[in-house]
Amino acid sequence: MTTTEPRIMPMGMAINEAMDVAMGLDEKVFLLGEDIAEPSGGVYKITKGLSTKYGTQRVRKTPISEAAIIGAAVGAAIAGYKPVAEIMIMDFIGVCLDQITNHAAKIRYMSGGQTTVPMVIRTSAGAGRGFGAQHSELLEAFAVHSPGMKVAIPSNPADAKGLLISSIFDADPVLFVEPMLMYWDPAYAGEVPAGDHRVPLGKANTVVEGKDVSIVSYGRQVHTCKQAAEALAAEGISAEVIDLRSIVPYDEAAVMASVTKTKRAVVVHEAVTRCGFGAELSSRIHEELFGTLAAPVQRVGGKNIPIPYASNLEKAFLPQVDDVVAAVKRTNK
Amino acid sequence: MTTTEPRIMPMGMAINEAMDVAMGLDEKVFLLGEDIAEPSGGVYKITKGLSTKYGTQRVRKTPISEAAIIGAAVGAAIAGYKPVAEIMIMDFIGVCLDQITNHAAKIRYMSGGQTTVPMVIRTSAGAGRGFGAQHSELLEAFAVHSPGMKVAIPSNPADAKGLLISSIFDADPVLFVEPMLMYWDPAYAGEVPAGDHRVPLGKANTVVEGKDVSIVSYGRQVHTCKQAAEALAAEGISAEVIDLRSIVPYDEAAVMASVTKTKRAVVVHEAVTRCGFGAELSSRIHEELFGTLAAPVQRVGGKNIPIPYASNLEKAFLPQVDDVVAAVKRTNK
Amino acid sequence: MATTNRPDAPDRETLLRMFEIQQKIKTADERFRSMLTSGQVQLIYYSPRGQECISAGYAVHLRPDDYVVTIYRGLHDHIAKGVPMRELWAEFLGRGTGTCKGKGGPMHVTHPASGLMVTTGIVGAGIPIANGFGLAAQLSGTDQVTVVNFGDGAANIGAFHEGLNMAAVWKLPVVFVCQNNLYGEHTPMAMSTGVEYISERAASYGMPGVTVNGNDPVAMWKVAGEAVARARSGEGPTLIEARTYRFWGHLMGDAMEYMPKEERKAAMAADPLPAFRAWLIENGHANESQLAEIEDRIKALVDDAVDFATNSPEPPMDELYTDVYEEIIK
Amino acid sequence: MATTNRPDAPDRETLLRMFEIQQKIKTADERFRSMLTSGQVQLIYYSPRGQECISAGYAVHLRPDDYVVTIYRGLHDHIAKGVPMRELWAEFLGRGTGTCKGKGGPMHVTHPASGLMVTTGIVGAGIPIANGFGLAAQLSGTDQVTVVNFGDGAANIGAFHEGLNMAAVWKLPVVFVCQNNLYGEHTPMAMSTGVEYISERAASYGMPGVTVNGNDPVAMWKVAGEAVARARSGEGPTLIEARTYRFWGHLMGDAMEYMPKEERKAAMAADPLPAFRAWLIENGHANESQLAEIEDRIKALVDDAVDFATNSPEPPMDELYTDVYEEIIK
Ligand SMILES: Cc1ncc(C[n+]2csc(CCOP(=O)(O)OP(=O)(O)O)c2C)c(N)n1
Ligand SMILES: Cc1ncc(C[n+]2csc(CCOP(=O)(O)OP(=O)(O)O)c2C)c(N)n1
Ligand SMILES: [Mg+2]
Ligand SMILES: [Mg+2]
Repeated sequence: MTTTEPRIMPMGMAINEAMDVAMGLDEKVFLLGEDIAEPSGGVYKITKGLSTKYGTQRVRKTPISEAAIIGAAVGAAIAGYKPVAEIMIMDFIGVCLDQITNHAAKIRYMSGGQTTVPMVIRTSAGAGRGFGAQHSELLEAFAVHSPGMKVAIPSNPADAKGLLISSIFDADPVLFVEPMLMYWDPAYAGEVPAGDHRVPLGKANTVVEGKDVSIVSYGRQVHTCKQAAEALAAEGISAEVIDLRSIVPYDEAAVMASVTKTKRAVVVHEAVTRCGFGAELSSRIHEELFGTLAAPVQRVGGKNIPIPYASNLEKAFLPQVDDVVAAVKRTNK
Repeated sequence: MTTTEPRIMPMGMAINEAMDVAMGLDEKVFLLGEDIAEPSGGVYKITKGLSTKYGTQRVRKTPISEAAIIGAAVGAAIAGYKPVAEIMIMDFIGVCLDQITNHAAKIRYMSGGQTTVPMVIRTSAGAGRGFGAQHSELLEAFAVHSPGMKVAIPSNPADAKGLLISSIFDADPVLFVEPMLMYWDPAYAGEVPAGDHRVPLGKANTVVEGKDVSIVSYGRQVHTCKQAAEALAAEGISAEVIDLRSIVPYDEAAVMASVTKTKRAVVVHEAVTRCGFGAELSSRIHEELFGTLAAPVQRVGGKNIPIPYASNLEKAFLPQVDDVVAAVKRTNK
Repeated sequence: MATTNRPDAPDRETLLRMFEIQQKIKTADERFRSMLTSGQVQLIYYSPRGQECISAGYAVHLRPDDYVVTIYRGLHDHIAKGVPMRELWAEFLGRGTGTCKGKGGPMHVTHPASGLMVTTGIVGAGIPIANGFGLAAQLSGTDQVTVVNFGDGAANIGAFHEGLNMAAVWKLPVVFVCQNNLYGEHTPMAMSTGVEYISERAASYGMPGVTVNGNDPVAMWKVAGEAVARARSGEGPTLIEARTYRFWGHLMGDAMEYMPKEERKAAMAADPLPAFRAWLIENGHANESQLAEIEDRIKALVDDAVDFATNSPEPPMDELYTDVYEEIIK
Repeated sequence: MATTNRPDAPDRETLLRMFEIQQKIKTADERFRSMLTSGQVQLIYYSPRGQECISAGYAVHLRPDDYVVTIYRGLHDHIAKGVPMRELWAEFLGRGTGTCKGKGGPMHVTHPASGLMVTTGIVGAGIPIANGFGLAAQLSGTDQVTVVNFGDGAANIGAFHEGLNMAAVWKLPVVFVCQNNLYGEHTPMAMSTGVEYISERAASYGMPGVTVNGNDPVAMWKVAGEAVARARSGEGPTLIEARTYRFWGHLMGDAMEYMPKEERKAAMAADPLPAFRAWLIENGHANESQLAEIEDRIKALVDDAVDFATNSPEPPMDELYTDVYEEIIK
């Protein structure tokens, strides 16, 4: 056995590697999206090199036609391919939501299982970059509310790779949300297993163990929660932090086991709080564990406003470490 | 004072009357949508007669171009008009959601309040008609999750009229959801005040008073809840039924007051349960009244599936009286 | 245009196949309407009556492994592509024996075994999806062709534009068949469309476009044949605008106040199917008894399908949660 | 086309106004880029440098009460329509003194007082909204004109198609200005668009369409003048394709690997603004010192705006929940 250097890389590279691995494993995997081919390799460089390696038939630049992009992926998926369609920024799904919710999501059911739509929609998302109200939203709730869609949101490079490969080979359409701020920031880099590394959908990861409160999150906010857990530890509160990794399906058993143990829960995400996935999760926890809970489940999410441009307001929109700490304390009153 | 016959009419006629009144009151009100002009007066006859009365400039038939319909309404609203745009069936909002969530909803905020978008999007919705997966959905949660949008859903003809006139004259964009099964069914007909009858947004209506449990709903399901309340009364359970009438804004004070009294709550709607507005409501009630509640809030909603065509399955998708009764009983265990 | 030497007119066998397809559509349609009128069944029904020539005209050029995508007004396309009559009827009636186990219904008929891949209820949405089938064929290097059907009204929605442009840029093997029946629901085409012929829009994408009398079986056959051959040989997509008429308005129960009475009367008087029948006999392609034999056979086929469907049970309740995902997620 | 007797060339005053607008755009753009490069400010910035002629060419035909809609790459349109420099800079820098109190940012600059109604970050989305302004003018019986700007890439999205068709069918007073800079983000137009000239697409809607050299101020002025006059006189919309080039790629920081070096070099060498300046002098419309005076005045204007913006505070925190609805709803 040879020892190798740990493979530390940013999330953007891990996502690139996931597509590379999947394309190498299965000829039916192909990519389509705006600007994804060389020379640029995508506006965020996530598909860098892939069109050179696999050709422009399998790494296809498209017109700015999101409905046509998703539609082409739907048709090709039914015909036996495993398309990975990119919607450059999540806020743009409004122009193609029909193809996602009425078609990708429903076709298996409407056909009585005769046709399936094994495709992935990759999209980048997130505030904190000064992009304003139309380039910053997390809209995973739209897909969560659309039966037939699966939804994954990684919080670290290894999961990004493992979840994306699993999503590509999943039999159902998956909305794969990539927290844009994590793409190339070395602060979010991490070790990534080589080769065909898979992380199953629906399997949560307990990133911090604790006994006093369960903080349930996904995506970039997992880091906010970890920092909150550290701050709380300094005050003698032991928080458990659960990274859901995928929210449809989500690991309900892991959540309920943790909350059964801690009797307190806080759910955290970046999306607007009102009718976000946190509402669903909070409801489920109350429904299952009402008698066990020592306090109501607290939600921490984006404010119920369009995302402001000015950086002070944008920051106030986003869930902060202090907000999570405060929410935990509300469960301890 | 002369006595007059009570004005009993179906909801479709009340909605027609609302537009008639609003157009009569204010020249800036105009309608646009597919097939809404004479001779047909809309595929569901909701705009019958209006183009004859107000002309085809103010009652405008459009191409099948939902994004262009909503966009035109947005621009005209900013320019000082009060457009009422029709999206024939709610499931079609996927083709124009960008105009709703990224534009109608956000423009007031993005402009720092300089431009406002006082428009209404009327749309018909609901399962139970054998229309299948793409013509039956309630998707109000998309708008609830989009700050800047208001959302109203009437449960009876008088409210339909009163809420619609209020929505048309509201300063903000309102998604106005019309339960299609109630349009012309005499079973849902009711008395409707003449003239400029308004029902404010954000003011709930307690349709059945009770003391043992609060059933909170809106739209056609209010009737399901009333029937459930009757069935429960027969078993000695006194249920209060609250009709929210609008869900953004919603009458949180009324909900909390009722649940404070009854200590038990069930929230009911037709939309898919997962990440529906019921999740938000359930979370809010737990957050506010955890210590008061005798049992966890129960949700009754559409099943988490695309809407099936076969009538036995379609019926199983929909919340039934029995489901509400069972949910109430779960709060009494 | 396609370079192969293509015959100028369909041979006798093809003509009879076209007749048979049209007759099947007519017979099935009439039965649906009579059962609806008599209250034997209740369903939302978009009659394709008047448009049969179009489906027959393209379908005879297709192989079973070619793909068809269509819309809510799709019965003629379903039948033309060979969806079995029994399962088709059962699906329309929401029975567990339907093509989609009754879960899809008439607006979502799917039968991959016969190449009927998607029926959508969303105007225009099938167009981008058809590109996906075309792309799959192109990537696989097969010569499968995809035909996607839609109405004149659909030519004004964004998906039409995006889909045709993408197909042209990628030279996809797709035939876009705009079944122009002059109305979108209750609105005449001229009130909603900035151009007189939908086929003119093909130029916006650098794609050939052609308008054809969709009620003329031979003309339709010819135009469709050229487009299918173009697609099959890798030369790219074509937009066909087939002009026709819907005899029964938008959907059953439509009062049709918005259709001038004279216009409808004239269209029904020029019913293309009896005309085609007479033409076949006049031109010696078939005699009366041969056609009568086909008609009888089809009547029996539809009788059998109605029987099968009406005697089939609703889907079992445990179908509620299956087919949402591969695994059950509640 | 418009029936009024229109002059063939702009008069001296108009030429100088155009020069002034272009110079403002250039000066503001250069300052943004230098402040970004030096790290004085951090923001996402889409330079319009190279495209100034287009905005100047249509803006001089507009009244303050005419409407303009534009996109993320909108600085040139904002300035041309007369958005005040101070508030514009403050908005770009996210300050409370900005046009939108810093809540919108560069992608959403709005200033109704000068007729800059909507800036959108969603490709194509401004087109249907512009129709709404046109419709308002039509309904009110005013002769206000709406100009909506978008790129070549936007011509492939559904909203373009739906919007142009609706404008044509309703004869709306809207001028559609496609600023064709040959790229959509990193993709050359030819790779994404089935037609060589975007203006050809006008025929799909029965609308006049014209391609113009967007770098030629007089040509642009002429074409825009005709389109604005058509709109103003109730004759309906026009599609103008103005060919141009983005000197700085899609956004600041763009490595521009996808733009052939020679192509960009040639475009920058043919920079339309110095060429226009020289032309003005050669043709006796102005002398060197007059133009230098304008340039100095503009430099001072931009200096002042930078000063104002950088010294302005961020918006107060209580702006967080205002302007979501008329009333506060948390
Ligand atoms: C996106 C969308 N908008 C509106 C509708 C409602 N609708 C159903 S059919 C139809 C008319 C379509 O007309 P056309 O494309 O000409 O097809 P036809 O029905 O005439 O065959 C409309 C508006 C829909 N199904 N989808
Ligand atoms: C619907 C949508 N899709 C994708 C994007 C991302 N995007 C922003 S600008 C742009 C390119 C637009 O090109 P073009 O229309 O030519 O305008 P230009 O930037 O060249 O001025 C793209 C793809 C977006 N903003 N909106
Ligand atoms: Mg039609
Ligand atoms: Mg461009």
